[in-house]
Amino acid sequence: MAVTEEKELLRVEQLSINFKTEDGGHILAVKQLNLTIKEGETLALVGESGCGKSVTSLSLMRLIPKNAGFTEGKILFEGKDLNRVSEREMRSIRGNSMSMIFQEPMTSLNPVHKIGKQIGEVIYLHSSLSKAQIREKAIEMLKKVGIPRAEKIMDEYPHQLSGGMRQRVMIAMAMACTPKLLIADEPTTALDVTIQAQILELMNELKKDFQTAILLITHDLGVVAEMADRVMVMYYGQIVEQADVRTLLKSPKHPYTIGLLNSVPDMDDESDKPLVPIMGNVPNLGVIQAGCPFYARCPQAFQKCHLENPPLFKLGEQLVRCWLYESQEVIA
Amino acid sequence: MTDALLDVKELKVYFPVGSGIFRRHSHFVKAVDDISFRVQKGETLGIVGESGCGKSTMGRSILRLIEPTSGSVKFKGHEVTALTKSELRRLRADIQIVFQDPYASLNPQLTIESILGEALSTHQIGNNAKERKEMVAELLNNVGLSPRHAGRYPHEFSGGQRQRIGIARAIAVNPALIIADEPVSALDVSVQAQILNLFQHLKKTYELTYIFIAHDLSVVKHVSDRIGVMYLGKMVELAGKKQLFQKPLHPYTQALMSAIPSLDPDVKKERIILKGDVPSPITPPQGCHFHPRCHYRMEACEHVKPRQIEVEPGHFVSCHLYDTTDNLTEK
Amino acid sequence: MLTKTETNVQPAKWDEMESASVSFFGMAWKKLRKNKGAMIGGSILLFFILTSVFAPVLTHYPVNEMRYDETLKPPSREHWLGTDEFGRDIYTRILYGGRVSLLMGLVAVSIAGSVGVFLGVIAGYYRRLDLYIMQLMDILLAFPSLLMAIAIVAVLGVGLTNAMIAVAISVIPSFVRVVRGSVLAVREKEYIESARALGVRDWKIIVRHILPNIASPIIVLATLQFGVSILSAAALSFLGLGAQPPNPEWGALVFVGKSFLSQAWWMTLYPGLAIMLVVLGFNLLGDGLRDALDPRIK
Amino acid sequence: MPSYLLKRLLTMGITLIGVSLLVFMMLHLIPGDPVRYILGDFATPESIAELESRLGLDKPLPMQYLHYMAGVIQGDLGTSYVTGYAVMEEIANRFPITAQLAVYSILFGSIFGILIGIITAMKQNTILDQLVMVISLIGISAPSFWIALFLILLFAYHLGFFPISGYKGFYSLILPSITLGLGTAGNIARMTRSSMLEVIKQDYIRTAQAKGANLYRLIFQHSLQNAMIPVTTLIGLQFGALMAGAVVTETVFALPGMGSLIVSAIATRDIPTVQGLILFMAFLFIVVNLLVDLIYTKLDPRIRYE
Amino acid sequence: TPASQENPEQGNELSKGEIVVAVVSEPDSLDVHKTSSIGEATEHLYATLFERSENGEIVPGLVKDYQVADGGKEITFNLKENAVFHSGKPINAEAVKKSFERFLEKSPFKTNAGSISNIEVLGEYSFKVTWSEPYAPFFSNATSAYLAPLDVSTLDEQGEGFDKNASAGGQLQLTEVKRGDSVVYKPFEQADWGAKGTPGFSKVTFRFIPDDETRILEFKKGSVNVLLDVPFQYIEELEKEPGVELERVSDYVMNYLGWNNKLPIFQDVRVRQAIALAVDREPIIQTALRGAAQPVFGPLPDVVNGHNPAIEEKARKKYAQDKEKAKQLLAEAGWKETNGEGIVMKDGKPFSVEMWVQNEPVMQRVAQILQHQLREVGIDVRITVKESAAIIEQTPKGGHQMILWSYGWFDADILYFLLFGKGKSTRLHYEVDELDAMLQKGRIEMDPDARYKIYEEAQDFLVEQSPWVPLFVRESVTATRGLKNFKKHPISNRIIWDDVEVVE
Ligand SMILES: Nc1ncnc2c1ncn2[C@@H]1O[C@H](COP(=O)(O)OP(=O)(O)OP(=O)(O)O)[C@@H](O)[C@H]1O
Ligand SMILES: Nc1ncnc2c1ncn2[C@@H]1O[C@H](COP(=O)(O)OP(=O)(O)OP(=O)(O)O)[C@@H](O)[C@H]1O
Ligand SMILES: [Mg+2]
Ligand SMILES: [Mg+2]
Repeated sequence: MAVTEEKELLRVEQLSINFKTEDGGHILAVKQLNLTIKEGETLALVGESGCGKSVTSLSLMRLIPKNAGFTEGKILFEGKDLNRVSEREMRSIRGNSMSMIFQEPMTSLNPVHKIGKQIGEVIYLHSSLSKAQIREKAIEMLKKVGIPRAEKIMDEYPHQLSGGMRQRVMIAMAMACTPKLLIADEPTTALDVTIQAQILELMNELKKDFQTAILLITHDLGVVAEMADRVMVMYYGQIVEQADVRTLLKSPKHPYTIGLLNSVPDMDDESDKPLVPIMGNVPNLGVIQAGCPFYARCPQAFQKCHLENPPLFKLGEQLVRCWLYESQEVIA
Repeated sequence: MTDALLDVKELKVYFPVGSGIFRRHSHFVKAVDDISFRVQKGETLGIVGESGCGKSTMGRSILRLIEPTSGSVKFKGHEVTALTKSELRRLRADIQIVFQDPYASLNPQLTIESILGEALSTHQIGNNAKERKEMVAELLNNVGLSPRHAGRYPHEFSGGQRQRIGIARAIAVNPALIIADEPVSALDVSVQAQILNLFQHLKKTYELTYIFIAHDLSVVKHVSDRIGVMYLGKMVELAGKKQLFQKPLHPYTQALMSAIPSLDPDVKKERIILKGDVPSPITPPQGCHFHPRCHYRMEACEHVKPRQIEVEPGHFVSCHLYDTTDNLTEK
Repeated sequence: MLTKTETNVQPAKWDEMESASVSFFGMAWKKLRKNKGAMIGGSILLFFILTSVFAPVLTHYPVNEMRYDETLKPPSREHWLGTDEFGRDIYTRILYGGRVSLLMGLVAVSIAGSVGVFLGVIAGYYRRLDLYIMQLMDILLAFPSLLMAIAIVAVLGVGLTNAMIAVAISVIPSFVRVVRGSVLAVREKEYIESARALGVRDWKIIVRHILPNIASPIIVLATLQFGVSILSAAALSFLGLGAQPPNPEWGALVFVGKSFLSQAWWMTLYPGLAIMLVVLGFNLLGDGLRDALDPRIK
Repeated sequence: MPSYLLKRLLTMGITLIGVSLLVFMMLHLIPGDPVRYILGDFATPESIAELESRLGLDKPLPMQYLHYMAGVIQGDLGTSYVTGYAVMEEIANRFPITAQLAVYSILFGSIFGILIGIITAMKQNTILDQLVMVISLIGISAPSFWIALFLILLFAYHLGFFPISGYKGFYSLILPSITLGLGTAGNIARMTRSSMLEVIKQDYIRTAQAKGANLYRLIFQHSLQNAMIPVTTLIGLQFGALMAGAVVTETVFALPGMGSLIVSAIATRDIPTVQGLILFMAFLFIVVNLLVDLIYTKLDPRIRYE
Repeated sequence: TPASQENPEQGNELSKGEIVVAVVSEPDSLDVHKTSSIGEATEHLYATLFERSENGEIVPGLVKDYQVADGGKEITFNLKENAVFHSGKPINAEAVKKSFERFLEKSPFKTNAGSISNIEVLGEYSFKVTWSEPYAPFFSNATSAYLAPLDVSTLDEQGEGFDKNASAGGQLQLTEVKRGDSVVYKPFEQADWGAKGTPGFSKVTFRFIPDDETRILEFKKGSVNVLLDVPFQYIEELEKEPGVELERVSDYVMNYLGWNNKLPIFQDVRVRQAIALAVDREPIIQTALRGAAQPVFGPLPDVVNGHNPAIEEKARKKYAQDKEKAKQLLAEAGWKETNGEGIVMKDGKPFSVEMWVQNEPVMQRVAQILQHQLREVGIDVRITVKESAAIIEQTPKGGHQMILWSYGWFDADILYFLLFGKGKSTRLHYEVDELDAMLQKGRIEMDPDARYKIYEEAQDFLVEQSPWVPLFVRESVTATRGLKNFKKHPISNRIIWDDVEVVE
């Protein structure tokens, strides 16, 4: 393993993801993104729809279709550059030491195969267990994610399960080979709050049991507050702010993060003060422009903002991409 | 109590399961099962509940977009369920609906102008095309869009903007009541706040009454005066916002509130994690629909349907815990 | 909406789109233009449409003139595609035959399309009638289509018009199915519901909201059925039930030419090729349209 | 499930009655009177009347229909006016050939179509994809009698691999089956391709990839079964097209099947034969599509017939 | 497996002594009492009562001799004494009587036996038939298989099942019927095999191949050795093929252009003559039939009893194509002006008629040429293809205008019972008392010479009145390969099996 500080699991350097568009142009969906995850840590990636969260997570698994786009930069997982390894080796990592659960539990399971077969497959692919052992292991996993009647569920089809159950199955599948890193792409967005609470609790338990690091992608700041150790805020394919969860929620620096927090109606806030939304809309990635992508929506923007895209400035442990903090140290 | 703007009594909407030439149905989805409530002029009634509990169905059946199976809906004193087709068409200027999916709720083939223009011409608002054009411009202004966009097609707008157009269409006919069916669920947080503010703003401007449906309790809390909590076709609790949040009575409401993650990482609240999932409305549990997931389950809950009880003025709950008339042992 | 625009460099504003407004079909056309297959298909069709329209300009032979000294001549400079058993110029007959074959497809598809759309919309929108209409369609579908056409021609009499009707009737069920399916899907869309919530009348909902939104599958199907119709019409002519002599309908040309296969292959090859190319053109165009009009592929 | 089957059988009955009514009406609307046709040039008013009453054609139409249907219910499709054979017997004679033809061409069409569909979907937008798709489009676009002639000339006449015409066992059905199956293959290939491409976009394929499945598994374990669902419908519907296509193919290859019989029966106004054949073909079509629906439940567990 | 049983290369090879005849269509039924058409595949199963010699005379078949009595109302027939059915049973008076009775009960063509009132068996081989009135065409009709005796004893109780157990007296004995595919025969040794006495082949298969090209290819490939009715466009090609013999005989079916004479436009004899004058048979024969036909101008072609060369010659002179004369006659009849397209008009209406044609390529070609020729004299013809069943039904009702049709019969009585008899003129609707009287007389005149005289008169009348345009008689071309002494009867067109030999 490379000599890095305190058990670093994943290090992403200068990741850029490019998509070909229909009219022959390109979309830079992710721009020079840096990221590290330590073992056992939960890193949350927040941002609005289309800002590049899913694409980032897919690129870690190297699951972005080759014909649709290409990625640049280094993805060091346990010291290996995933952009360099063979497809075969990559396959042995997927589902094994790095696994993933998706937003849509309704469509992420194959409707024509039984649950048992789908969980069994991942075990089959990454172990040399016998059929009976695989089944046993799958049942064990189902029990672990809190599914009652696990034996029976094994022989049922996805459509016979509720959304919450399916998401548990997805988690069981992802955890079956005790991965080092679990990427969870909006795992609870499609679920009801009471079910979300169940799933979040489950994830926390599993994390403790398996010492798995989690890359949690979400747009719900409540979930972030609940789960994350560290948070990265993404906007328009870039990291705009990064800090530990407490700092970020208590003293956000970037106007976008501030706006985001002001937009959420707070349950625990008893006063009836109106929300302060961010104006305008989420920008379209196709439009190339020079300045800060948040410029048009930013209440504090000034002339420099639309001329030049700011770099990340460092305020202690907190990183902010905003000209307001120009006086601080530049790190990227 | 003054006459309510809307008075819903014992509303039931059942959907037959499976269909065929025999038309003999033994199974029904009891999407809305015996719900009663009133809405006063000028107030916002929020409705929360988990997916599939019948919120949309209830909203639609008030407008008779879905025909109610039984029950009564009185709007401004008129029985809606008894209206003829043409009377119903007139009613529709008075009650409007805003939908959840901003992508599906606008006809992709029509320009914004013709979408809004249709609303106006259907109810003979505005005397001629020119007048309507001006009205469309004004509507767009009022929902925060530029009138220059009138000639564009829906796909050229973002989700938030589309939702604004949907709202403009609803207010175009000067309704008294707007049923908003999860109008912000599909939007990003930052945009969601814009739309919520727009709703508040329009309410003042047009003196509107809302039934505001959402599954997100914090959103409902933000906009509503009173809140109804639904579970599996039933209204389990109905109370003023303050009452409900300070003193949630129904175990489900309590669980719902505790399930919402707090924005403050330091607040670790006492969480009630419910077991299991919402059961299928085709085969709802006997007795109280909530009993399989309830922490306070009693013997009676498994057999006896709870009545709606007004525990304190304006605070209704359907739970055996609060039913003092039957001699059930309290926990 | 925003205030800070005092600089001389005009910044991009995210909430205001400066591009000209394009309708759904405008976008589809853009996409279609980039679809190679569709463009090739379209060009083939355009070629045949133009050649049949301008037939009199493109040839100096009359279609039906017989020249007994010129029979069964192979392709040559005078007769590009050879002559038939009466000394008629094949090239000329194919040009004129294009009018018949293309018209035949057009009429058959128009009839089937309008009836199919009507019934499909009724079945999809007024669910009460659905069962009956679909039962009727099942009956038509269970009736082998070419046999249906043969039987209809037998009832109505042999001839071009009747062949068109026969082909049309045999194509109706596929239109009804597709239209009904699309109506069912569109009907559930919230914009239909909001039109109903506004009190818009049923027929207006159908005309303004449903029909334009099911236009894509109908157009695609119509294009594909065009090809099918031309083929069925040709098969009818092949069985002697379609176009009448001396009508140069392509199927009839192939049919006649077939009897001279070993001495005058050009009599059957070229009209057969024409049929194949046109049907191919329609299929390519249809496939392209399917991609271009598919709202999911944004 | 049993009640579903019962319901299906009932609608099947309605469809068949509908078909029978339709054929019956058509046949009686067709100009050309069977009696006149049989008696030909020697018809006299007396002989016409006599034959009409012998064939029961003098009775009112509804009576004739009811009489016919009463027979059908007892398994009697009547007797040919022209040949004097029982229609059932004729069908029994001819059905095996048409059935074999249909089955072989469906097999041919499905195997080739599905293979081509998978390959082209995998190689989407490559030269190979476009080439193969254009070839299969040609298969759809070329008139079948044209293909038949070409196949006969090349493989039977010049190369002598197969008999030219007539029924002499499996061997003699190869060319006709290819003729018929070519269009089917093209249609199935296109459907398989687009269906595969559709399935590949689905979230569960991404899930499978995330599990570490390789391409082979992705195609055969995760996509194929899902992709086959619309293809199966198409195969069912193609069956109807094949029956109709058999008319031309059987004529060209001089095969004694149902298709060629029906053409001559229509020409000779042999009402019972036409009626019987069409009813039988409709019956087959419905049964095949019922089977397809049952196969669905195997392919897609979400579909349950209650 | 099928592949090993039938080596595909040899799959089409014929077995020793086998003759395979390719035929276009399958007979409805082998039972002549039931079928409405008898073709090559059926007729050889039967031995007929009378036969036709090669020059057209009626000669004894199964009937050795006969005596006419009571002015033709009674005829006593004596059968040859050693003829047997395929079942081995003798063809005696009793058997013939039974067969006749079944014919009279079942056959749609029973009128072709005349109005028989009684059949009486006089001895083992002798029987007497009584008619209610004399019927002169009987002998001629009795040369066809319709009246041939079949073995009633092999039928079941309902008198059915002939196809399954066929037994008659012909040279070919049925061995197998494959419906829709073929009929297989073997030579019947006990039949009359002429001078040689034994058949020169061991098996005859009639294969039904509807498609022309397929039929030709089968022949060219050698899996068929007799190709009947060679499509005309293939004659030249087959002539060049080594080892192929072409047998060409004149067909007896006459093709004519007819019309509904009841319609007002055809009332004027000048119009009818003009149409006849507009027609040039030469291009029709050369182009549509590739030369394989004989033009006919008179009402009866030369194979028919009653044909008269003088009449033919007269008609040929009278109706040789003359467009000018045709136009002139039309003008005289009032069709003077022409419209913009060159169509003649009368009372402001153009001369435009619809012509019904059968769904057969050759006739469609003929129709196109006729259309072309009539247009040159200013008559507009629209071609409508109709199924023959529809034509047969609708023409008696007069639903047609013009029709391209044909008839084939050996006796001049055809002029009465199909063409011009009162109430029988189903296609032409030309019913004139004068003509009818002549034709009626011809039916009952038992003396041949007197009878032909009557028909001469009638034909003369027809030539003058021109109620139709006789066109041509086709040549029936048969291609054979690997056969010796293959011949067809010059008049009846049947294959003469007597001397045919398969060359190995
Ligand atoms: N296959 C692709 N081809 C072209 N563009 C793509 C492709 N996949 C994603 N993109 C683009 O990349 C951008 C980032 O998408 P991504 O799915 O990562 O967003 P996200 O942050 O996950 O949003 P959401 O919250 O909606 O899931 C989007 O603008 C999208 O249009
Ligand atoms: N047309 C219908 N036919 C049959 N069942 C229906 C129909 N519409 C709704 N249902 C059922 O009725 C129940 C209530 O549905 P409804 O859409 O009202 O729920 P909801 O509370 O709005 O859910 P969501 O939050 O998902 O929008 C669900 O179980 C649903 O499946
Ligand atoms: Mg995403
Ligand atoms: Mg809803």
